[in-house]
Amino acid sequence: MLTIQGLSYAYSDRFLFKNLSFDLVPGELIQLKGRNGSGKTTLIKVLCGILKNYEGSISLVNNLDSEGRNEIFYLGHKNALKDNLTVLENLKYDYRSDGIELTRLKENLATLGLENYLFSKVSDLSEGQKRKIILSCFMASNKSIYLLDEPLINLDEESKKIVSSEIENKINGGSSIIFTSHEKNILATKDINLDEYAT
Amino acid sequence: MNKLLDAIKVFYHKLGSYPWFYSISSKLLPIASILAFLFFVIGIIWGIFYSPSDAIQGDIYRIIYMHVPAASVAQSIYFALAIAGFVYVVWKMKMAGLFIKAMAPIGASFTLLALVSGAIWGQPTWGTWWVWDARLTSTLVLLLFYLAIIGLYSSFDNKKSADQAVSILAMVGAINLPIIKKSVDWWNTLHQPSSIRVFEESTISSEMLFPLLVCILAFYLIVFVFGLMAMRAEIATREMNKDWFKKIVINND
Amino acid sequence: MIELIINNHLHLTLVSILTVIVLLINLLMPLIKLNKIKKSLKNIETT
Amino acid sequence: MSFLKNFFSREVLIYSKKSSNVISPVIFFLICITFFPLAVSNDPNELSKLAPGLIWICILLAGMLSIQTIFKEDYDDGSLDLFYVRGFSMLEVVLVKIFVNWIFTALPLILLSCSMVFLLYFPVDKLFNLIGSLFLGTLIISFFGALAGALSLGKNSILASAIMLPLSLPVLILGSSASTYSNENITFFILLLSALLFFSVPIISLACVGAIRLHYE
Repeated sequence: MLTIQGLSYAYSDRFLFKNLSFDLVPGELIQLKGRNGSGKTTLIKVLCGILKNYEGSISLVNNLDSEGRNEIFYLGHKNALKDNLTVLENLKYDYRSDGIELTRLKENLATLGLENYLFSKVSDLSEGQKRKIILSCFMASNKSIYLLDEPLINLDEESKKIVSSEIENKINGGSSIIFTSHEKNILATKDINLDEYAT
Repeated sequence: MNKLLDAIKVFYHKLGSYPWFYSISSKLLPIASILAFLFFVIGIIWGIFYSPSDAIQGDIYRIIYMHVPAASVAQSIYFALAIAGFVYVVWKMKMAGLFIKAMAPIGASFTLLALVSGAIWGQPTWGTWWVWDARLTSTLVLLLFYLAIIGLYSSFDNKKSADQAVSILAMVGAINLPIIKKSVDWWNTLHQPSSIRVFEESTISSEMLFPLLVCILAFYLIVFVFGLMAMRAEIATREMNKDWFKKIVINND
Repeated sequence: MIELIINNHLHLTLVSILTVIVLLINLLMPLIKLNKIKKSLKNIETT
Repeated sequence: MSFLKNFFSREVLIYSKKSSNVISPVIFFLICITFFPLAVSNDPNELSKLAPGLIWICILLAGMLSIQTIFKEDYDDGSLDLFYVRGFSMLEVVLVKIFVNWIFTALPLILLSCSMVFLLYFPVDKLFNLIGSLFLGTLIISFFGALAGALSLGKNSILASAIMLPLSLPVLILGSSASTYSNENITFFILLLSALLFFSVPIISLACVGAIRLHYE
């Protein structure tokens, strides 16, 4: 359960958005919309704790453990994968996939069609394939809050379907997801258009 | 005449393909390694135990049977790298890029061997382990060129641009090395270290020369064998996900 | 035997030990690398 | 404690896979050293007088190369964002990264400077002092390099070396004078160097954490 009150974020004395308030209830899928530069990515970074100098309050309440931090799964634009390591080595040391045993990760990689790339270097893979490595971490993890920045970008149709169905399972499973995307997503229970909050 | 041309073209095309090279090298390796081992043992034993001892230096000069072959192998590997670099840049043959990557560490280790054995040999004759004379300095620079190639290769992520960069460096290095050698020689005549007599090989007698030639041949054979093995290892790393390599790995062991 | 080597053949033995070390390193590195790859490929096939 | 161990093995794996981070300081150090005999003079007793200073200058310049490799790669590919999301204490991250960077770039140089006994005719009885002061000095230099790298994450790298070199001037002075004394007396300079190290470790690592935070405003 995430409640946000009066959140505003200034970037070099220009307010990206001002007093934004909404609640994130378990089992809810919020789509962030807005034209480029309206602060969608910034909002996601603020919510997950990367950017700290915002005004207003963000509270992670009740069912999250005291730490609260590792209940959030963040999927950013940047892949955070090490190019000169192999896929398996990346998964072993990636902090999005710790606590998940390797067999589940391998299953997800197989469903996304990466089963025979386990030992190849990440630098040899295409952007889409790198994206799939992280998405397999996403599919295998069970956190309560997911903050996804353009999750379906660079993906082929078939993988898009797999990931969307996975998002749906997570929603039904009680976790809540905020994601940014340009195309309309029918599953979204609530839309937030950041242009309304722009100054 | 054009039949000959086709044969060359076929051979050239085959030389470039990894599976063909991998199977040929697995047949070639046993014979070459036995031959290399034989020559090495004969040359070393003949040189160290049976050739006459030098009038001036006694038995110390026997280091020549390891120092000179190592130095000559180090030099020729570098020029082989330069030729492979040229072949890669002009004809884009990926086997040449792989050759550079595989041979560079071998060249570096033999240059290091030549350097250290030269220093050990220099100690009794010159009184100090190291003298900044022309040959040793240019061998040190050669070692740095090898390390530069190894370092440059590993700083690239994708193999193709790594091969490209490394072949350019190998070619440029090969052009510079004689220039460096000449300038170091010229510098050496200026800074003639007065207190140390620069060691010049006196005309070597024939009983000493034959074992030396055998040793040099042995070292070249050894480098050939090591090169084959290094290239096979490099082919394995590059072709790990390809089916032809998996078939080989599965069915033959 | 050892004294014989130490007092007048020290440098020769030093160099030959060094040569053997360099040859061994160059011999073993590719073999280890090749076996590591073969082993990793094999356990992909078996899982 | 398990985070530190896990993070340490992650860093070691990343560094070991990219051998150019290890090789370039080595090449740079050796080339710097060979410049002096070629340019100045190759007379043994003159070189042995210059040796301590030369070694320290080359170690300092070689330390400059590794400034970029400490934080830049993780900043560019987004791993730093993950550390913030997972709430790791950046102090631990910074300390581990600097230490691993020291192991892979500075330690080979210290071993290499033992060979200066031959190349630069460095007097053997002073070797122990040299190695001791190098251990302390390179650690301090790595910390200053990390701070310079953290401050100039996005910017060009000339700025970073312009930050790091003035900071490590005292290290150069203390280090080179420490290694001119023979082994028996652990001199005043080595004590000063270790004092500087214990002084700079906490302060510089906190400054690094702040500097990285700067890039997340």
